[in-house]
Amino acid sequence: MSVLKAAIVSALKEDARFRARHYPESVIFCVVPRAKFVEAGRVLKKAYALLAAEWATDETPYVRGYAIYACYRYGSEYLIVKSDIPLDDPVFPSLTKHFVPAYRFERQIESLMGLTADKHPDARPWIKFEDWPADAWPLRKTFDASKPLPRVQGEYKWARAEGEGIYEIPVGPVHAGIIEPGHFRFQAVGETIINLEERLGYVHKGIEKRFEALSWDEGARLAGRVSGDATVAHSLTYCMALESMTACSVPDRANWLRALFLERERIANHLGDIGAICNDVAFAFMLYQTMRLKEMLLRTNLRLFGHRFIMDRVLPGGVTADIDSQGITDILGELNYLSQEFEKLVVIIDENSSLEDRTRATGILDPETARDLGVVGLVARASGLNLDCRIQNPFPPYDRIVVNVPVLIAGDVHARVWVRVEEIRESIRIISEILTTLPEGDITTAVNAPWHDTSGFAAVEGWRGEIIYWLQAGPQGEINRCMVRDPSTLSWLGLERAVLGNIVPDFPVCNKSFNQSYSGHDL
Amino acid sequence: MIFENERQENRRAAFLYLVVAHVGAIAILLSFGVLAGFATKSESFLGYTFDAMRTAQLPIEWATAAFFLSFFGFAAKAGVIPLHVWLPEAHPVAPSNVSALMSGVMLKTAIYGIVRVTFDLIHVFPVWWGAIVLSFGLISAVMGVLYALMQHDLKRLLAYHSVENIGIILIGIGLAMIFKAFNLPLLAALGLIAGLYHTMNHAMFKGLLFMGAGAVLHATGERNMEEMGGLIHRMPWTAALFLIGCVSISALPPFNGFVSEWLTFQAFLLSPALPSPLIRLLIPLGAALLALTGALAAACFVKAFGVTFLGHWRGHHNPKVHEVDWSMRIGMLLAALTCFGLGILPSVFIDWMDIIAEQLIGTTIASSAGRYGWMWLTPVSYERASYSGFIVFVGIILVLGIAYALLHVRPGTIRRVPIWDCGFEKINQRMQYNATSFAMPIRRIFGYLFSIRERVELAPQAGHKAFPKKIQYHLSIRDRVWGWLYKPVVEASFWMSRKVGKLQQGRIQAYLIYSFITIIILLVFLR
Amino acid sequence: MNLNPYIIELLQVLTLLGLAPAFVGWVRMVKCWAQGRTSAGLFQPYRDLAKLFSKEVLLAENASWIFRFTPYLVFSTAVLAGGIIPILSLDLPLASTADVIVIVALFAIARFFTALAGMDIGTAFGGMGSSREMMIASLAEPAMLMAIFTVSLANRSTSLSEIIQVIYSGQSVLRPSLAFAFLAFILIALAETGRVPVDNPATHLELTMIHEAMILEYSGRHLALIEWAGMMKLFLFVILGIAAFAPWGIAAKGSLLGIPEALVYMVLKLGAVGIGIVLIETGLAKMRLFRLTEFLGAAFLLATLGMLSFFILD
Amino acid sequence: MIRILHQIFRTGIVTEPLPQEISAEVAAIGAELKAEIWKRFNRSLTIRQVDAGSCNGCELEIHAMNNAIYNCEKFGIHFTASPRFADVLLVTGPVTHNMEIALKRTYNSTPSPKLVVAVGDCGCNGGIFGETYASLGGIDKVIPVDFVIPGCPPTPTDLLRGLLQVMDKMGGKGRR
Repeated sequence: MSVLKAAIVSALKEDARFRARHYPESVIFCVVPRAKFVEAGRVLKKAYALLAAEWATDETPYVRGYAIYACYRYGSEYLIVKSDIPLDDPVFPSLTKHFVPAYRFERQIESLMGLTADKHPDARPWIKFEDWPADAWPLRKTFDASKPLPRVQGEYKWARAEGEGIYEIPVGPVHAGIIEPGHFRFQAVGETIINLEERLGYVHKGIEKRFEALSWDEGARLAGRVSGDATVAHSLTYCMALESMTACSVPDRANWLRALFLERERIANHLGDIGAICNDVAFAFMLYQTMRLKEMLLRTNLRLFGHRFIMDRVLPGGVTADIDSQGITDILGELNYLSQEFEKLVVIIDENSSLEDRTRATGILDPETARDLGVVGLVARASGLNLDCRIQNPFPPYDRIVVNVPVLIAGDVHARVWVRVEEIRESIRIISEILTTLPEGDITTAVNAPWHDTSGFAAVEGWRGEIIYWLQAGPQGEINRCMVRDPSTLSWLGLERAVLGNIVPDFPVCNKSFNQSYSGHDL
Repeated sequence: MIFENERQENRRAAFLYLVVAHVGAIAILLSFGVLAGFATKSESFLGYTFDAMRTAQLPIEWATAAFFLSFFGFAAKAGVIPLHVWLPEAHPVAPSNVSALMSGVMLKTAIYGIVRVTFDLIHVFPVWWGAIVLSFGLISAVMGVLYALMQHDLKRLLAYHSVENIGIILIGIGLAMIFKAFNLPLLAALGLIAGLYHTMNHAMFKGLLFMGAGAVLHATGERNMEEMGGLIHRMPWTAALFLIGCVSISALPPFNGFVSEWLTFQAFLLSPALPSPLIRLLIPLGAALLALTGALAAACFVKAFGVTFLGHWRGHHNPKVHEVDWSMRIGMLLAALTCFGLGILPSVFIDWMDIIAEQLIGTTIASSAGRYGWMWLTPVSYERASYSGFIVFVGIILVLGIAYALLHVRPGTIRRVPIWDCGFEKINQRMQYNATSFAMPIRRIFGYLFSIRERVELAPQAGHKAFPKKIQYHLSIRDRVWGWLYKPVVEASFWMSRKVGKLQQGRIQAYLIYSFITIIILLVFLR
Repeated sequence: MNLNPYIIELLQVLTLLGLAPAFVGWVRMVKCWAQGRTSAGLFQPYRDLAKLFSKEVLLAENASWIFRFTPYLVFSTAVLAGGIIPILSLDLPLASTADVIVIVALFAIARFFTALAGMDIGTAFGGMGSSREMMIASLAEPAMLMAIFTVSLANRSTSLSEIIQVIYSGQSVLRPSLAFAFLAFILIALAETGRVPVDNPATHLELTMIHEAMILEYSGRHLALIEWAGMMKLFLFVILGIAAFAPWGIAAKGSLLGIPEALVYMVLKLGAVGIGIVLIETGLAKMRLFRLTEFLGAAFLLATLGMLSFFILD
Repeated sequence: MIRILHQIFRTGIVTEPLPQEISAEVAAIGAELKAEIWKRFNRSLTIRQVDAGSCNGCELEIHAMNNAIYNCEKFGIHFTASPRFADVLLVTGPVTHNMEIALKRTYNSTPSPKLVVAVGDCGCNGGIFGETYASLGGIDKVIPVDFVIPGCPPTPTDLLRGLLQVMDKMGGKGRR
């Protein structure tokens, strides 16, 4: 029996009911009474589990009221705890005391689903801005999403530093570069950052609500646009969650192609990031070099798979782009060139002391804080946390590929650059492996509509980190709820901590080294 | 000084001022005593007249004693570091017109005293006196401006700038002393004129600035710059005139501060001829520190003007601010005009001042300085260096006018819009730079000269420091001189008085023993 | 009356106004090549300026006269400095108006007012830029003066024309102090003109900007004037360095015919300096803000060392 | 440094000429621009990019437009930090409810003459995000749009071509 399940069973005894109709079956699903929700969290915390996601559903179509879910992760195990919440008392107990990342999850649940987090220390809405009507809870079934929202008067209470010489820097939402919108509020004295408070939600497009109005197939397209730079990973996760619900067995070739797309996306983004980080410290030479290599990859994508970001090429049941032997030769040749060029650039990065001076000891997220905040993906791996779904929760074809992810302990910008460097090397190797062992066969298969009241879960390692989708089918087999958890949701928290004590002009490079998605967070 | 004596700090400042003034006065009197004593040899005492003292033939030890006593005394009055502590305490609490007067006249009497004692009464002295004066000048200049940068009380800031300016004046005088001791009268005259010119400049622009500060204080009831801002819109006259003061004191052409700084630099640059190796080390260092002072002063006055007059109102309360009345404006206007006049017509004023140089050193520089007419200032020769504040001024105005005219041939539209705020509409007064923040980079660079304590306290919100509800920031900056020099003295005197208190046991025997011991000691040493 | 000097003076100012954008265009061009791409050409800065002059001016609601006055002042100080620094010829009627100290002070006025303009609107960015600029200036300006002093001491004058004349007449010898001063000058020139590794003229990040943070609120002709003045400042610093350390080729006094030759020399030197700037900017990342202390401190130390070695060795 | 120089010379100039075939035609929404003043904008176009709610796919391609291969700088197009410096607002969308005010303020902070170019399918009509409580749809719902460059996301070639057509429409004929 798995560690987490054992912990739950021994602590909650009969209160925990393990339920079927949740897929894949490797993910443990248990229902506990609302009063025991926090107790379950406490027990799991003692078992060293991390909170991966927390969300709420409106299950009124099933005449069940609301429900609160928490997904925990420990090693290769996922465990989801659910508690039902009656319609007339929309309150759930807060996990914030035990799990820091619950802080924002719960504010978001409160803002968008209208369930009150009991004992949550911060009642301010999240994503829902102060000018929304207080009773606008878009994720509730009773909410009419097609009408624009009216604006009301309201005020957001910022954390405020007091003392002599404190001033505030409001940055954004319209940032100076070509970046997504978000607001950062610094409390600073001169150049020293005393506190940073993020205020996101500017690109809230109502994606989770939008899913409920779309068919399952259209959902894959929307998932591909949750965060454009991770389009493959998002649509892949969506598809995997859906496929697990419908017991669809994806052809093996499709799995391998999906991995190919995923790794190409990873290389392209990491290349861009390395260049952009260097550019933020005015080492523009590197930006143009890495962007040249990135462009090469994107053009090959366009030529072979029909889209520069391979958008909409991963659909439920398989993929829609195949590769022939010529294409394989092309990619292998390209990788060879890429690898050579990249290694030359790595040497330059490594030897440039002025660059190293800027990146070392800048924006440190120490391992302890990183674990507390539950950051994921490359941010976690730069801070000593060995988290990677490709290894810990290997979905096909990673169960047949050896993945060596780099883990560094320093947690500074330099470490985050270096994790990217190592990941590019590793991805180049993985792609070669994929292309040499690519099995023959179909690339797509039919997907049935899911049964009503089933739910599916998938976690995929995108280039930023673990992406989680959780799907629930409605009574008519439609999408009742689609929970999207981009890695940004967790890792944004890390940025607030990492910049403390740094100076204001170092913030951009810290931010770029995290490079979290605003769109993926705001949804 | 004890004008608004209901407040504790006023009384403390007044007390401090009294102590320093008294100690200084005693030192000066002692110095005059030495001088007069040697002048007349007690049999035909002529009194404490300068004529008498001038004739004194002092042995070098006594001359040194007399010089340093008077230098100490006058330095205490002028606020030379480390005797400056009373100055920033006294100025802010004094009424502004008194402050203006204090910096205009009282500090200048001290300079007069130093010049008088050195050049006139003693008139023959070794090089190292000059080096000492120069060193004190340099320390005062740099430390003064650095301390000023840390202030956010407008009048305190100006008071620390007096320390800086006294330093600059002493640099000129010190140079003059060095040159005189090396028997280079022309250069000595240049140094002296530079110092005296700066004395005059300082009286003008510091008077102007104190009047401006007074006007601001009058209008807003605030001395703390962190509570001000945007006054340029409500006090346009004061702002413009205060700006002239700022530009002048920051040594920017075409105003007067630049002229004296330029002359001092020229004096520095003419010193490679000096034969002493020590001086050869001191001179480049001195030039470097003077340059640093000028640049820091500019930073300080960008801060002072920028925080006080520009941006938005920062204060919590919102007083009805209005422009000051005409009498105050005229006062400032006159000072500003003088600053301007001193800036663009230096050769005219130097001509007037030359009599001092002639009397004290025996040479004038006016003939060379004004050789090419009133527009040009050529302290030594045309080839070495020349400056025309007038042409610089006219040139700037001319180009500015032409550019303006050319650009306004076509009617261009100007649209008033909200501040660009990154699209975030809820901007408040906290979202602008303030004085403490402005000085922070410099505070960090020169932090080792101060004792700075910074502390951040977080009141956690979710039981985790990631989500602070309240953050409290504390910053304290202390004058190190206080800790190094005065605190030990204060503590020692307290210790002494406690000990002495113990001696006072009220028993007659004890007192008899004390007097007995005293008499024995006196007998032993004074046989 | 000999009109030649006045013609030369006029030529100088026109050269400054005309060539400064081209020099910036050249630097950008070389930089583009170093980044593996084609450039917009030498004349792109002219196009940008021309466009800005025809655009509407937006003023923040609380902008005071200082904000509007500053662009003109900054522009005119740059032009005036151009009339004093020998660009083409030594025959300048304005040359004796101001010596190097005054030129440094002229740049200081421009900076003083730019910093004030940055604080005028009352945004966090403007003040931040002003604070950083004044911090850098307070370290760079003394170093600049010291470097200049060393040159003046070596040539016994603070007037640039005189310095060049002394160098021309062969009285000047190569001294170790001049080497120190030259090194210091390079560091300072990078700082004063806002180039990498001190500031990044191409950055888009308002939190890291120094010079641009102060002028974020400018638009239209105001912005054009400030940009143009910035280009002239870069140009003048290069010319100043050339005049103080390598003036060869400049037209001597009384020679109108030497001007074309001087122009050719100047263009060649500028071309070389442009390449040098690009090499530095390509090879280095921008320094962390408080590393600048060490950078400028090194410049200050070098310059003081230069002056010290002059006093001690010569 | 030697390595950097070596890399520079090995790389050479990689900028490519813009392909002549037009895959996406820029659609003009506003009136024809014939004013004399626009001629000055030929070969000098300063762009302020505003993300009004995109998925960041369009941003990636706008970034790519800056790379050495497309090199929009060659045409005098460059991106700027402050809308005060800008001639063109390059807006990606859909406009979200939360970004509406910020977008309007940016528009208001841009000196005229100015143009608004909407980028991407979402910028044209809201795309897959549609018009909901949170997404207001196309950019023209909030500020007047002069041109749109469709695509999901439009490729850098489309973007560049679109911007060059915008320059053409504004007046003089520039060199390609």
